Parts: sequence; C-alpha cells; structure tokens
Amino acid sequence: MTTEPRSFFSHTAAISPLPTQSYASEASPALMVRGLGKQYVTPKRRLTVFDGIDLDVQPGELVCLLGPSGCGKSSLLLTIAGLQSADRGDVWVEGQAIRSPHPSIGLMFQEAALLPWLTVQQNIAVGLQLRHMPRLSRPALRSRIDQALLSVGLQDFRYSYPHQLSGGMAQRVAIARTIARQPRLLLMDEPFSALDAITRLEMQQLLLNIIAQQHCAVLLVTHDIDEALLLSDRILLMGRNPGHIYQSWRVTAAQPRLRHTQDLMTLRAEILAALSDVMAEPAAMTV
Amino acid sequence: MTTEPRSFFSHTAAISPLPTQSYASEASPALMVRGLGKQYVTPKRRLTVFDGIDLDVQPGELVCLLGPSGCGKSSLLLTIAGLQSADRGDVWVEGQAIRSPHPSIGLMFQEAALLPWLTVQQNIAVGLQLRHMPRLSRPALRSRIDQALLSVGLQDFRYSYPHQLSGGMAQRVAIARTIARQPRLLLMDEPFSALDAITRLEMQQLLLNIIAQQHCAVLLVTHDIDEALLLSDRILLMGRNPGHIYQSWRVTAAQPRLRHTQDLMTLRAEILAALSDVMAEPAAMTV
Amino acid sequence: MPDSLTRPSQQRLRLAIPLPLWGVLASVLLWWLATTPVLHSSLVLHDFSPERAFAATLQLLTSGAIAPHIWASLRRVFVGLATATILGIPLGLLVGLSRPIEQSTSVLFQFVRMISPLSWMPIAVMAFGIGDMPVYFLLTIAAIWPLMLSTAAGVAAVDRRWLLLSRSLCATRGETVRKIIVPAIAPHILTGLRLAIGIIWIVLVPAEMLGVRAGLGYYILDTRDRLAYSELVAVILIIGLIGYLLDTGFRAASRAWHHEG
Amino acid sequence: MPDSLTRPSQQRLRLAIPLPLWGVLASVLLWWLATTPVLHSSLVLHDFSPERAFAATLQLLTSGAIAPHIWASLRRVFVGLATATILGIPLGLLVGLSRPIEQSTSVLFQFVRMISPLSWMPIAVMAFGIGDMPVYFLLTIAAIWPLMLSTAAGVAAVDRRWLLLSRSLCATRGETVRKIIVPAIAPHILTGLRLAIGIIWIVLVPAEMLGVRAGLGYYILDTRDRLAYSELVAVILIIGLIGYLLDTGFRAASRAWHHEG
Amino acid sequence: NSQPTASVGTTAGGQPNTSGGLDQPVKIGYLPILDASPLLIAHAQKLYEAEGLAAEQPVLFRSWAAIVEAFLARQVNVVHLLSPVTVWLRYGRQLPGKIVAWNHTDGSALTVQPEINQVEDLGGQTVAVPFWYSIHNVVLQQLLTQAGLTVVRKAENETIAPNEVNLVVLPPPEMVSALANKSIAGYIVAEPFNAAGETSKAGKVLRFTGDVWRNHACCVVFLHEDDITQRPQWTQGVVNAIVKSQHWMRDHRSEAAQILAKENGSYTPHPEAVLQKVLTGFDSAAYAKQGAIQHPEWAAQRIDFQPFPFPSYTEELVRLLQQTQVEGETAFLKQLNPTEVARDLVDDSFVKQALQQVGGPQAFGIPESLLREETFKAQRSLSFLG
Ligand SMILES: Nc1ncnc2c1ncn2[C@@H]1O[C@H](COP(=O)(O)OP(=O)(O)OP(=O)(O)O)[C@@H](O)[C@H]1O
Ligand SMILES: Nc1ncnc2c1ncn2[C@@H]1O[C@H](COP(=O)(O)OP(=O)(O)OP(=O)(O)O)[C@@H](O)[C@H]1O
Ligand SMILES: [Mg+2]
Ligand SMILES: [Mg+2]
Repeated sequence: MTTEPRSFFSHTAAISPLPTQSYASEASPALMVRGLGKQYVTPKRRLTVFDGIDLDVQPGELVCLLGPSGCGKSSLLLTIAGLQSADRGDVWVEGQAIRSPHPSIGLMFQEAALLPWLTVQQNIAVGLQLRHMPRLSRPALRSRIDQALLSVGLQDFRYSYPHQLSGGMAQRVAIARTIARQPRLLLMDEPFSALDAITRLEMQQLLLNIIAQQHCAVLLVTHDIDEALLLSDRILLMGRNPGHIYQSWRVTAAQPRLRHTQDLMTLRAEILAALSDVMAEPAAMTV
Repeated sequence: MTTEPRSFFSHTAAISPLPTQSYASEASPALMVRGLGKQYVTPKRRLTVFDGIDLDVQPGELVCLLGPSGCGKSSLLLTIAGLQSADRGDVWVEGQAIRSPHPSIGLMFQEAALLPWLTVQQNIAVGLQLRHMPRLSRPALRSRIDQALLSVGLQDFRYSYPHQLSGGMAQRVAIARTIARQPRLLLMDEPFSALDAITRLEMQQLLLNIIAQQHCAVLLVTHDIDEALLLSDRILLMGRNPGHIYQSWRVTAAQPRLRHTQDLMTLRAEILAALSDVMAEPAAMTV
Repeated sequence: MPDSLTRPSQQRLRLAIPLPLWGVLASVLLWWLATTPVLHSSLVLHDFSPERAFAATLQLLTSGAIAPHIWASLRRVFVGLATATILGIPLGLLVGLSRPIEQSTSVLFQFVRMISPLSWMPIAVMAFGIGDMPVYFLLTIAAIWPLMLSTAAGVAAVDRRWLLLSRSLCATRGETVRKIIVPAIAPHILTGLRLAIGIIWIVLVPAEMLGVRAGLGYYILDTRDRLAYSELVAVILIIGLIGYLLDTGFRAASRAWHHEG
Repeated sequence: MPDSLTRPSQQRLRLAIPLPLWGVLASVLLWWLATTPVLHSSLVLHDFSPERAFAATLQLLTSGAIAPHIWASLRRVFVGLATATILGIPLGLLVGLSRPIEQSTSVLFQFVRMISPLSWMPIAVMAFGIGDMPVYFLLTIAAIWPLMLSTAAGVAAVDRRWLLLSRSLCATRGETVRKIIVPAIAPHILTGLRLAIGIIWIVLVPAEMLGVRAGLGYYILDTRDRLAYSELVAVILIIGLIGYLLDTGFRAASRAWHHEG
Repeated sequence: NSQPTASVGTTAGGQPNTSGGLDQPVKIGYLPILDASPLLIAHAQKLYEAEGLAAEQPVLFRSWAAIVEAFLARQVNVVHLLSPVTVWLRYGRQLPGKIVAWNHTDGSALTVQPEINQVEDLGGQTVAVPFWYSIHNVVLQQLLTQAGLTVVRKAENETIAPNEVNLVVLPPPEMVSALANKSIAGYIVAEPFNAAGETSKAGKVLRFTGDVWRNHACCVVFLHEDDITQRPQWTQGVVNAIVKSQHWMRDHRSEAAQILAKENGSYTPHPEAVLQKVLTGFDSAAYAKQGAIQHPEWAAQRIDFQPFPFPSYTEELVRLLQQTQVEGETAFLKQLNPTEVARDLVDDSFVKQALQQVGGPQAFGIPESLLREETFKAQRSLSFLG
C-alpha cells in the first residue's frame, strides 16, 4: 500500500444553504435540489422527515449520502426521484424542474423489489420495454440483458425466479435492472449492503466504470463510511430530526482508492466523529 | 490505539472433518452440526446448495460465518433452525437432535419479516405470547418489550407500523423481537447490514452484552470482515458450489476489539485473500 | 391516470355534489329516460319508471307494510351468512393449508358448488319441509363457496416469509392460524363475505318460494305474480339499500385492516 | 398439522386409492345410506338414491338425449362468462385504481349486485325478449360481480413497492396495468373466475326458465315438473362434472402463475 | 325471429289490416301442464296453418308470472291463463286483453295425506295452493269455509287453531316433496301433479275440483284486445284451430297423450304413462269409493275439453273471487259487477262461429242455447253420508 500527499480532501463548511456551487460550472448540474422539505402525516402524528435540503450533483460525479438510521435518506431519495411529493422546495434534473418520475433517472430501492412472477432476465427486460425507452430490436434487447447480467455475475441465473435467489443475488439483479436502462442520474439506496467484500468491490468498480463511460451522475446512500471514502467525489452527512445536510466533504484522492486507504483514515475518523455528533443532537421537532 | 502481542489468533487447518473438537469440552456444545447437506430441486435444475457441513458453537461463543454472495449461508442457517429439512447430516442443539424448530433457538432472517398489520410493539409481543413460552404477566410482558425497544433505540416508535419504518429501523425491530425471547442459541443472518456505523457499533455491543449476561451461543452470518473481526471468537469462511467450510480462524483478542484494530489487520488481509481464493474456485458441481 | 397511482397523498378538489351521488343521479336519469310515461306509451313500461317506483317505495315504507318482510329476510340473511361463515372459513383454512384435505375434498366441493339452489329445492323440501329451515339451508349452501374459496385463495397468497417466521418462533398450528394466517387473509375473508352477501340476496328470492309467509324474496315473487311491477322495483330498491348498507359495513371493517392507508 | 406448513418439500406416502377418490367414495356412501331403498320406505326418497341416479346418468349419456342440452348450456355459460370477464375485469381495475370512479359507482354497483336474477326477469324479457339473449343478460349480470370485486380486491392488495417500482421506471398507466397490476392480481382474477362460473351455474337454472328450448337448467326444471328426481340428480351430476372440469382448467391455469410451487 | 318490442299499443306499423292481420304469426306461450293441450295439439296438427296462419314453435314457460310477462312484452300472443288471472289483469291492472274461449274444463284435484278422509280433517293444518289468483284457490277456500273451517294466512311460527286452515303458495313440483315430507297436509293443483302424488304414494286425491264445481273452466285462451279488434280474421283463425283441436281431442285422448309426451316430441316434459293416466285412465268408480267423487251422476272426466265460455261461469267466478282471500290489493274486486264482467271480459263471438264449423254446440255436448246453470256443491247433496 503506497502513501500519497495529505492534501487529497478539502473540507467545506457544514449546513451551507448552497453547499457546493461552482466547481464544474459550465453545464447545468445533473441534479439540483433546493430547500426540499417533506412531512409524513399519519393519524397518530406528523413527522417532518427532512427539511431545507440543498444539494447538487454534477455529471460524472458520485456523491455519497451518509447518516444515522432513520434520518431520512431513503425518503429524500424517493422525493428526489419524484415518487413522493415534496411539501416545499424544488428538484431540477438536467436543468428541468420535476415533480414526477423522469425517464433519465435510475432509482435503486433499499429493497430489491423484484417482481416475483418474472425470471431474473424478465425482471431486467421490464425496464427496457417501456414506451418512453428507445425501441430495441430483439437481439439488441438480448445483448443489453446479457451484458447487465454478466456485469453483476448472474449469467447462470437468468431463468431463476426471485424466490430462488439469495439476498445478495437479488440485490445484484436490482443493480442490473437499473444500469441496463443507462440512466443519466443514478439514485441508489444502499445498493451493496448485502454483498460480501469481494463482490462488493467488483460492483463498486462496475459503478465507477459506468460513470467513466457514460459520464452519468450518481447519488448513493450508504451506511458504510469506507464505501463512501472509496467511491465518492463528495460525501454528505445527514443529520436527523428533521433530516438536514449536517456537513460535507470533498474527496479528491485519485482512483483506485484502495491504494490510499491509509491516507483516507484521517477523513474516516473525522466523518465518524461527525456522525457521533449528529447522533448526539437533540431529538424531537416532531410537530 | 494500543498495540498488543501478535499471538492473539490461532490458525486451524482448513476443511477439517471435525473442525474444532475439544476446547471447552465439559458441557455439550450449544450447537453441533455434522455432515449436513441440502439440495434445492426446481423443475429446471437440481442445486446442491451446501454439503458436508460440520460445525460446533459452544455456549457463550460467537461464531461468524463469512462467504461469497450466494454460497449458501442463509440456506445453512434456515436448515440448522429446522425450517427446511436437510437431505443428509444431523443437527444437535444442546445435545438434542432436532429436525424441526426448537424454542431455545432464536433466528433472525436476512429480511426483517415484520408482520405489516401489527405495530412495532405488537410485532415484538407476538414472539412472547406463544404457548411454549413461559406465561408472562401483563407488566412483565410490557417491561420485556420496553427493554427490548430501549436496547435497539426505538422506544419512540412502539406504535408505528412496519411500513412507516426505515430499513435500518425495521432491522432493529427484528433484532428486538429475537432477543426479547432470550434464546439459548442465536442464529442471525446479516443482522446489522442496514445500519449506519454508530448504530451498528451500538447493536454489536448490545449483542456482546447479551452473550456475556446470558451465556448464549451465537452463529452470525455477515459479509463484513471487520464485523467478524470485531465480534467473533471464531470465523468460518464458506466456499461455494456446493457450500462448504473452506477455512476457519480463532480470534483471541480481548474485547473491546476496537482498541486492537491495527493488530487485526493481518488477519483481515488473510481472510480477504482466502475469500478471493474461494471465489476463484472452479464453479459447477450442479448435479 | 388512476388517481391512487399518481398522487397518493394529494387531496381531491371536492365537487359541490359528492361523487357517489353523481353516479346515482346519472343512473336514475338514464332509468327515467328509458321508462318514463312522458316518453313511452307502453303501460307496462311505465310501472318500471322511477317516479312510480319511488312512490311505491315511499308507500311501502311509510305504511309499514314492508317491515315484517324486511325483518324476516334480514333474519334469514343473517342466519345463512353466519352459518356459511362458521362453516366456510374453517373449511377454506383446511383446504388452503392441507394438500391431502384439499385433494380429498376438492372434487366433491367443485361438484356441489355448481348445483343451483333451484335444483336443491326438492331435496331441501324433502329434508327440511317448508318454512325457514330449507331457506336457511339454501342460503348457507350458496354462500359457503365464496367464503371458502376466498379463504383458501388467501391462504395460498400468504407471504411465505410470515409462515417461516411463525415456524421459527415454534408457534403451534393453532397459533400460526390465529396469529398469522387469519389476520393476513382478513382482506380475503372480507371479500368473501361481500360476495357471499351478494349471493345470498340472489338466492333469497327463489329460496323464499318454499312456503314462507314473509320476506323480501317472497314479496318479489308476489309482486311478479300480481304484476305489481312498481312495487317489484320498490322492493328491489329496498333490497339494494339494505345490501348497500351491509356492504358498507363490511368495507368499513375492511378498511380497519388496511393500515397502509 | 397442515401439511404444507410442516413439510414443504417432503413427498407423501401414496395410498393405493388416490385421495380425491376417497372423498368421493365417502360422500357417495353417505348419500347411499341417506336415500337407499334398502333402508328407507319413502318412494320419493328412493328416486334420489345413488343407484337410480347413476343408472339415469348412464342412460342420459348413452342415449345421447342430454347432448343438445349440454351444448346449449355450455354455449350460454361461455357467452355469459366471456361477457362478464370482458366487462368485470376492466371495471374492477377502474374501481380498484381510481378513488373517484370507485366513489361514484360503488353505491350503484352495490345496489345492482344485490338484485336477484329472478327479479331481473320481467325486465330482461321486456328488454331482450325471450330466447338466448335474456339468458346471456342474466348470466352476465350475475357473474360480473365476483370478477369485479375480486379484481378490485386484488388491486388493493398489490404490493405498493411494485407500484413504486413501476412509477420509478416511468411506466405509463397502461403499462403499469398491463405489466404490473394484471400479472400481480392474476390469482385474484382466477378466484373471481372460479366464483363466477359457480354463480353462472347457479343462475343458469332460473335463467333457462325464459322460453328456451334446451339446456341443462331447462332440463332440470323439466325433471322437477315431472318429478323425475333420479334424472334430476343425474343432471346435477352432469352439471357437477362439467363444472368440475372447467374448474380444474382454471386451477391448472392458476398454478401456472404460482411458480413458488 | 321474435322481435323484442315492449309496446302494448296498436298494430305494428299502424296500418289498418286489409288482410285481417293474417300476416302476424301465432306465437303460443304455455306451461308444461295438460291445460295447454288444445293450443299444442292445434300446433302439432298444423291446424293454424290450415286456417292460413303462420305458427311459430310454442314457447314453454315455467311460471304464470313469466307467461304473463312475456305476453305483456308481446313475445307471445296466444296464451292460456288461469281464469281468475284474467279478471285480475283486466280489472286489477287495466291491461287490455280478452278471453276468446275456454281451454279445458276440470283437470284439478285436492291431494292430501293418506290419513285425511274428509275436508274437516284439514283443520289446524297447512295446505298449498299454486297461485293466489287461481281457480284452485277459489275452490279450495269454498270447500274449507263450507266445511266450517276458517282460511288463514299465517307466518310460520304462529300457531294454527283447530278450526283454521293455513294456506301457502308453493311451486307445483315442490308440492309433492312437501307432502312426502309431511310439512303440508295437502295441496290443490292441476294435473299431472295429483297423479304424481298418487303414484309416489305420498298422498291420495281427496276431491276432484270437477266434482265440486261441475264442468268448471280452469284455464282460458287469452288474447290481446287489439289483436281481437284489428285482426279479426287472425283471431277467428286462432279460435277455429283451437276449437277443432279440442273437438279432435275429445275422441283421440290417447293419441293426444302420445303427441304431448316427452318421448314423442318436445311439447311437455311428462312421460306418456302419466299423461295417459290423466287423459284416459280415469276409474271414476274407484274414486267414488274412496270419496274423491261424490257426484258420479255428473259423469265428469278427470279433464275435459269444451270451448264455449259460459257467461254464468264468469259471473259465478267473480262472485266467488269476491269471497276469496288473496294476497295484495283486492279493492278492485269489490267494485266488479259480475254481469258486466261476463260481458266485457269475454268475447264469445269467435267461438260461436268456430262451433258452427265443427257441427254446432252438440259436438261438445253443450246446450244449443249456450246457456247453463252453475252447479257448485262442496258436500254430497243427498243423505249418502249415512
Ligand atoms: N428456494 C430456493 N430454491 C432454489 N434455489 C435456491 C432457493 N433458495 C436459495 N437458492 C439458491 O441457493 C444458493 C444459496 O442461497 P443462499 O440464500 O443460501 O445464499 P447466501 O449465502 O445467503 O447468499 P447472500 O450472502 O447473497 O445472502 C443460491 O445460488 C440460490 O440461488
Ligand atoms: N410512509 C411513512 N409514513 C410515516 N413515516 C415514515 C414513512 N416512511 C418513513 N417514515 C419515517 O421517516 C423517517 C425516515 O425514514 P427513512 O426511510 O427515510 O430513513 P433512512 O434514512 O433511509 O434510514 P435507514 O438508513 O435506516 O434506511 C423514519 O423515522 C421513519 O419512521
Ligand atoms: Mg433507508
Ligand atoms: Mg443470505
């Protein structure tokens, strides 16, 4: 393991209204979120799950979202994806304001959400055969599915049904389903949480390759600080009650980062400390 | 971070028929598995998911099971728990041969498997109000549930329904449901996979406390080598096609292990290397 | 777009007249256009018109002439439904849970459930005479199948993970059924009940041929015999109203189970 | 213990006589005991006994006398079921998917579905004359409700994650319905079909009162009119057999959807 | 080919009929009972065609309500109806139709449990009738009142006093089962259900209605009034055919039974044996012995055929109906004047003409004057009782 100079990360101030404005400024950002807030209203109570969220993701950038369990990461992702309406604030994808799902967004849920009556390859095909997608010829479709299956290492399981898969295999099918659509903006909710160390590294590499090839933007929720350190261009730490961006870091170390694990340790410690602080914040604000 | 002598782990030979016979020999082991094998037969194919599995877990011991995605860890756990029949081999729990679920086993599935029509506290209560459980008075029941909720940090969510929980919260409810039954043998399938770093540490500490207090045995499936290093007395690495115990390590470092992370690094590297080897093994043996 | 898909949490703009009323008003209008004496010359047709039907309904209700019939029928509906529930749900559970039981009974059940109540009639009269008993029998035998089939279909659709969970908790058979399966299939049972009540009303009319002296089905047959078509429609309206109220009750119960809101 | 719970993967010991036959044999025995001339003196009762019923069935089948009736009824069952399916499933989808549609139609539907085919008869004759048309009408209007209700219940029970998935893939309404909802509720639709076919056979008998010249329902009424109870039971057996075969077909289709096996 | 129309209005197309309406096909609606036989035999013998009419296959119905509904919807235009129903239709419901001929006479009986030997034994029991507006109900209630019993219509759980008889309506096929099950003490209905009750040994005939009301009509031929006024030739053709068919049947009872039987055609579902028993196998001596016939001197048949609608019968019917309990609105009955009804409800001009074609009234053994006195005797008139 080689060592490199210490200056590979820059530290931006926490809870800034416009966290990171001007680093790749010519094109409009792949994702721009401003002042986003959301409440869950149940008969028993009203929970502000997050509020005042500002964030940007540039094309070709991978941003990781960390935060304590239940702070609102999944809710934020669903709201950005247009699957649930925000109570305030706006979301722009490639300069376009959106309130409902957009075809160039690829969302991966925290659960695999496979359709149990379809085989693995049919589950992947479903996302490719919708009207808004460019029509694919049979062989083109076939080769897209083959490629997606190959990249997640499940070519032998194309005819299996979801209940015949292990937890990690189901998660990989969900990855394949998402990337096969070649989205411009990937929103991923703990995509590698069920994978062993090696497979996880393979999948992480796959993701980096896809970003490099297709210059797409990725917002990735994870609970694994090491994963964030290995993958991201920026790391956002979310606080809770209600969810907000507590702090953010830019990670500038070159890939492959596994070479630089020692160097990232300081940042790791810093993030862990911030996470502890976040979890010690006073609770409530449940209106 | 303090450093300690290097001799904190012993290395036992791989693929031994009786992996670890005689280290705490007076009482019968909490779990003893011999020659266990299982096939899945589907109309399309017949898959030997694991075969020739031998393992023991002593009371008060925590054994971690690592292995590549899809190698058969979850299947092995379900088979040991008596939820699916083995095709060959035997399982003894506290000296008693079992083929069907046993009340002193606590199983935690890879998915949270909460009952959607019950609140969090009712989900926990279900496991406590069964006929084979000692009858609890109302206040005793209440206090058990309270304690379990408190230990997973969800006391504010006792009246929430499962669909109102985040992924990590659901997983913690599943933990609470399992530990509230005070099992003698805990079988846990990736119990902390959806938790952020801090919450995960808290839950891991909780598990260690329970083992210390109740002297129960734990077999824990994880894909996180660091987790295995932090928690386990022994680590088993499973190979695939069909699943088998490829190698095992004893970890003797004292708790709290976070103090010894540096020292565990060598073992970590060794395990990672073994995992790579396992994943490079020739596939097939699909009869 | 189906509203529940696109905007799960958004409130709809309220129309001045609530939606259910619109549907009813529209259909009454169509009905009126098809039958009114204003537009049609057929004397028989006029009897079916809403103006006469409503007048007859009002008359039946205010004079109280219909009350004993309503009570008689409600009693029969209740007894029939209760018996069918008590038999049908356990049967559905058994058939859904056990392949041997399913296999050994399915031929028989599939046979029996295809038999029209009208063909049972001679047998019902032979076995139970005339009066309430054969009516109870016919209603029960007609209502049992939707309950049984819905229950069995529900059992088949229970998430296998919940059953695994229950087994891993070492729940006994009874506990699994009571604590997992029955709550899990509650929506299916409610659908079964809703269908059963529909079938019961359908069968009530022929069943009340069997020598009873009161009941809405009896009254319908009577109005047909007397060609009192406006009264016939009035009784239909009353049956519809009662059925609707019962159904609303069931659906309210059903909503109580769907916390997902 | 319900077998499917305890031993999901274990093969059952096969009895020499397959289980379905046991159930049938046992019930035939009970039937025989209740009606046989050997034990009973009532002449009317004897006509219901299995020995006579089987003789009559054989006679009906071998003489071919029943064939035109079978075809006539099968045609009506088919037309009624097809119409009910074509109307009922889309209606169920609409009602299940859209709250406004559900609200504006539910009162009406709950009213209409409580109306017995026997009360529709005067209206059916007025509107469709006599012959096949009113029969189709009565069968359709009876069979549409189980299909509609089961479909709507199925839509309500669709896993919300699949709908979220579909929306996240930007599927259109039509695509969501075709690719997610319809496959997801296939078991519900099949239950609906099974119930519908049961109701259709139930209603066939009164429906074939309406001036038709052939049909199993017509034949049943015929046997009742001439008190030929052994033939009545024979026709019931034939209806049961046909119903059973249809039902078996549906269940085979249903199993094709349950890959979980 | 039957047009679904729902108008009870005037002639289709509204043109006055130069042809006397012969273009309209004869569409018969009937129930599977012997009462229908004149209409069916006329069809089988192609008698309508002989009159220059087109006749469609007769349509079988299963209940009086259904046949009336089809008649009102103009799905059928020649039907046989219970004579009290026609009164109810024309005066209770203001539906324009008329009786043009009688269909048959007698043909009904009161069948009871074997242990019941006289009408008085029915006290405290339940008896089934097929229809409120039926001649059976009228005759039964007369029999009961004259035996000193009170007719009641009670709910199931009410008790019936020993001097009361409870009436229920049952579909005829269920009457036999109910009698076998002993849940009713007896029933009064048209043939062949009495014959069936006897055959199954569930009961015996207590009285034939023809032995109570001599040569009474049970069913009548009923046509739309506008057919009568606007298609007189068509109506005449229909009545001619029916009268000829009745005339033929008087001498060919056995052949008629053959034609109507299920074995030989598709008119009724009844086996020939049952029909033969009703039409030909009447052993009046045996029945006299068991008390079912108390007026052997009337020489009544079990069922007989005679077309002329005597006005005296109609008047008597209206008078008796006014004393009979029926379900529903009955106020209109009180207003009826028997003589007027006999004149208004019945149009006997067609029958009179038709009778000439078969050799006059004597061909049916009825008086040349076409007048008669009604004989209604519930009890044996003389001291036979001993
Ligand atoms: N019900 C089943 N029918 C057929 N095959 C199955 C079934 N369940 C699991 N398998 C197969 O068995 C193998 C092992 O699955 P298992 O879930 O035990 O893996 P695992 O080690 O838990 O993996 P992961 O870490 O991804 O959860 C996989 O190849 C899977 O496809
Ligand atoms: N549908 C809902 N109704 C009500 N409350 C909800 C709903 N979904 C989520 N919540 C609540 O919102 C909060 C945030 O949930 P969310 O799933 O966004 O957390 P998360 O950050 O993804 O956590 P995790 O890392 O554990 O997955 C939690 O307190 C949860 O209880
Ligand atoms: Mg989450
Ligand atoms: Mg697993």
